[in-house]
Amino acid sequence: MTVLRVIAVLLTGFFVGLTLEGIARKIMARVQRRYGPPWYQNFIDVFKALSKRGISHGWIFDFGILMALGGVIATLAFVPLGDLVAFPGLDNIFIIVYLFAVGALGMAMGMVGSGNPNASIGVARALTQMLGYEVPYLVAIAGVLYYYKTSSVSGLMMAQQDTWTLFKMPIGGIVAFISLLGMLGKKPFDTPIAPAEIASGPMVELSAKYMGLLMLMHTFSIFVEISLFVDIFLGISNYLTFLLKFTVVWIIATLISAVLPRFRIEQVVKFYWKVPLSLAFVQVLFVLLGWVF
Amino acid sequence: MSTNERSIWEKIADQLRSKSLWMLHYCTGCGAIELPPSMTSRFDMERFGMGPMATPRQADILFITGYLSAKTLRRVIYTYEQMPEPKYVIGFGSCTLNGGIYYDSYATINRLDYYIPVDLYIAGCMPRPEALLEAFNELMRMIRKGEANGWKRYKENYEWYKQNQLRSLGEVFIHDEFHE
Amino acid sequence: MGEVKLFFGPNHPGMHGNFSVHMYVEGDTVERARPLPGFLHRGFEKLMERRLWYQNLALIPRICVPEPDINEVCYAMAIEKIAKIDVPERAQWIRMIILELARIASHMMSFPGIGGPLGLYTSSFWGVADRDRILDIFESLTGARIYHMFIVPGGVRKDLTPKIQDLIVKTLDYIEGRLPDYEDLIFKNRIVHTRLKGIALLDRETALELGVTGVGLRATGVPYDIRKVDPYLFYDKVDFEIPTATDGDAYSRVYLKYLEIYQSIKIIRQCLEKMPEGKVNVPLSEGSALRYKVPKGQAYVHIESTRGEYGYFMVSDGGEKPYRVAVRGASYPQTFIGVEKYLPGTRIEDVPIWLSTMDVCAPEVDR
Amino acid sequence: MTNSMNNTIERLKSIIRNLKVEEIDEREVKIEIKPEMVLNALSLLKGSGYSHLSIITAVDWIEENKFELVYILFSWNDGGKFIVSTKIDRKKAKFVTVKHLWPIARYYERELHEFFGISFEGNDDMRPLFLENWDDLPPLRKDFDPMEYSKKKFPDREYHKDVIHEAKVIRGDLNG
Repeated sequence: MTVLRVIAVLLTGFFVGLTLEGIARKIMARVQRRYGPPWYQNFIDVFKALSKRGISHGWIFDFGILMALGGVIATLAFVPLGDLVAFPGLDNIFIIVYLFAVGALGMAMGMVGSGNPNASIGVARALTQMLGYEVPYLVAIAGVLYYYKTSSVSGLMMAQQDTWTLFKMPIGGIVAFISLLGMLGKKPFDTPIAPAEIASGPMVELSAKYMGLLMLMHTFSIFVEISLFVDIFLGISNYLTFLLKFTVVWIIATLISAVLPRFRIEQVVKFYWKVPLSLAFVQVLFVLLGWVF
Repeated sequence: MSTNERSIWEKIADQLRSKSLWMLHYCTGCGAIELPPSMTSRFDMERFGMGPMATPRQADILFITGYLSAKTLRRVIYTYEQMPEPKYVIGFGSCTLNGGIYYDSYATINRLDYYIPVDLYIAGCMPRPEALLEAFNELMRMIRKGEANGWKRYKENYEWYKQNQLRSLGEVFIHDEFHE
Repeated sequence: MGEVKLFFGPNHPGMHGNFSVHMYVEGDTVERARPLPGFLHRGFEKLMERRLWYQNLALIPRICVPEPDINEVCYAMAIEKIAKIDVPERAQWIRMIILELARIASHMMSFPGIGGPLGLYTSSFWGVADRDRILDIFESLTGARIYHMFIVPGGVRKDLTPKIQDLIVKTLDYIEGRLPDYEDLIFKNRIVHTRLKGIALLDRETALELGVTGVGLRATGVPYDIRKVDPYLFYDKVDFEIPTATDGDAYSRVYLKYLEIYQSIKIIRQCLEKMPEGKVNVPLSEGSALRYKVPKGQAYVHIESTRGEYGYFMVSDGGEKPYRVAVRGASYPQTFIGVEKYLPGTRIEDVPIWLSTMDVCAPEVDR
Repeated sequence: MTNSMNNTIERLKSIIRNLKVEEIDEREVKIEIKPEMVLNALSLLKGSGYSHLSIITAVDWIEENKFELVYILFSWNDGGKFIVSTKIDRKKAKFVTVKHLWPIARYYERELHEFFGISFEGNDDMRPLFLENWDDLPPLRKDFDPMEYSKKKFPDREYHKDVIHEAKVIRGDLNG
């Protein structure tokens, strides 16, 4: 049964993730007043990339990419999708955050292993940006954890019987959403992969099937990040309402990113540590004082 | 020709490849001015699944926009050799075809397929975005039919291509592009 | 972390055109930078010496890609100056209309194009699509989208029909209506301010010393525009202003381009109003135009392009072909001395902004 | 000629004897001077407001066996243009640099060295700028034939049939 559930979670991540990425491209296209690619474009892209002969840059490179993909897939298996929980009782937020770091580290390792200076700069930026968004995010989440007195993600979801956490702690919700934009690498926080500056940064040396694997990893990590946000802040949901909420969050993030340019890397960190971090502390203070709606 | 025989897997892969062509974002000549209109809102290349890519590693098409000076040709060859297979080349404009208006220039080449294999040429100076999209459709058809085999030709006739490249560019021992 | 060599171009998405900057980067800051031109060198000046006066008409627009008409005007004006040809008045007005339309087309690509380096792709997508409307005017007027070959020595090839005048008026209305959208998208965006303000600074003394012209110079507070200082065509008969800014940074340069579009629209409207009826070209020679000979002489003609002073120095020895034509690319000073001296100290993130707001334009530098 | 241009020419005449002045246009004057006086004239012009260096270029007068160096100066105050020209020997193509007056002159001179083979004393930076691995005469000299070079180095497409002839027949230039 667990195996089936894990497969269900992974398939959801794969199909919904890629479809929504295609839909995001379509939405971007409509904002830019054009027709846009078909919604299934990303499936074709991934399979095409996997069908090509790639160029490896040594075993660190190969291993890094496998580690990134494996880490993210492992993370995804622990994330509850509404009432679909692969490992009931094990969906602890700390496990998820910890496993998620494995994927990020694998990515960093592989990309630096390619030896391209642009990739090194991109990875340095990605890690710096992580430092930026993780701190306010974790502070905001800490407030939530303290309030509900549980660290299980489905426990956090089930605790929102009366109102959503987003309405109980609006400031924390906003902070988490801003951090979410950073995690997704959406503008204005797509500094690590800025094509015009460092030629798409970490991905610069990725060819063919490595690119395909990275696209899959990207899709899965987007799925993990948004799922966590939906689970923790957007109330109880079953599988279908979960996907609905997921779509709404994703579309809002896409629309925001369509009209914003990107920050410089030091501006990213400055921004995160100034506005969202202080707001997150305000939220924690409110929680400690018991001012929760 | 034996190169044209494809396994069933290759046939499926070619279908996918034709629907998702990533183009290297490298503007080698003045044809680059018609690329933005065809990429952006009016002609919208992305609806065919095409898009510009930042690095040669991820690109499927090398798009030679217009004349190539000898100095650019060297970079184009480097770039072409970095691209993963299968890869396709489109020559855009008369100047890649036969030198065009620069037939007697001392700095530009006259014939692109002498140095790297070209799958498709677009004639004209400057070809319109419609011509460009038509060429992409044609390339997609060729890929589906398994006719776009330039990259195989390059591997088979590597000696010939290399010899031509050396003839026009000369042996290079430049370590630094600034001759420092 | 030691110095890292970073190639910025020729194959780089942040690079406009085929140009290369070789940077030594320490941390995130550029320590040394060297321009590497020549990827677009075609030897125009030599090719022109090999072609007849009229054959060259097909060659010259290809020197500058975003705004080819300036070449045609320069070439025609230089021949007219040497041969002392009086051009019909209507032709001069039509030339002005063409020049200003080309200016709008170029600005429509370059000021929303700042979205490219910034990551605000929506603006660059809109800009190129709106620019296409101007190309449509050119297409219905001359039959070509990019290289028009419309302005010939002695006038222009064809008259502006009332239908095309209507089309111009309609397109101008459309573009004027669209411009506030760009203002909302770009200039009211606080992230754009943080990215552009104070970046790529150029002060007035440096700009004048280097010979920077055009928007780069006007952004430092001096209203120097060749259309006003050394009027050509009928620019002294129309009423327009020279927008200036005082900061000399990337933001003011982008904003000035935006303001200049309004001025160009204003000029075109006045031209359409003031244009007299009459002939649009004078025949230069008896018989075949290909056998036309320009008398012996020399002249330097310069006009204000979108990037600054664009000039032709022409020498004729009385033969069938030009003896020597030298082209002054408008962005020559920025591209060389600017990149070498003023790019160091910039962060990598700002290098594409520096290059695109300084209007580093490879084709006219390489020729 | 504008007033300030007249004044400037008067001042030039005071330091340079037998100055050849040719008025091309209302705001454009060409002056021809001896090579040794060029630096003086240029600094005087720069001091009198003609401080914008538009271009430095050269003309190859192969029949006279001379290179004509051309400096075009422009004034932002009155829109006057001075074309300062001087002729140097083609065989010993050497001149002095003006890079201390205008920094950008360094690159114009480098370009002239590459395209004409003129070297400039005081400007040591004479590496090739536009061309790579150049192995012939400087290309903008009149005795260099680009067609020949192109034929030698960049082979043409070989057509199976004479398409240009056919095109001429179609167009009606020739009777097929």
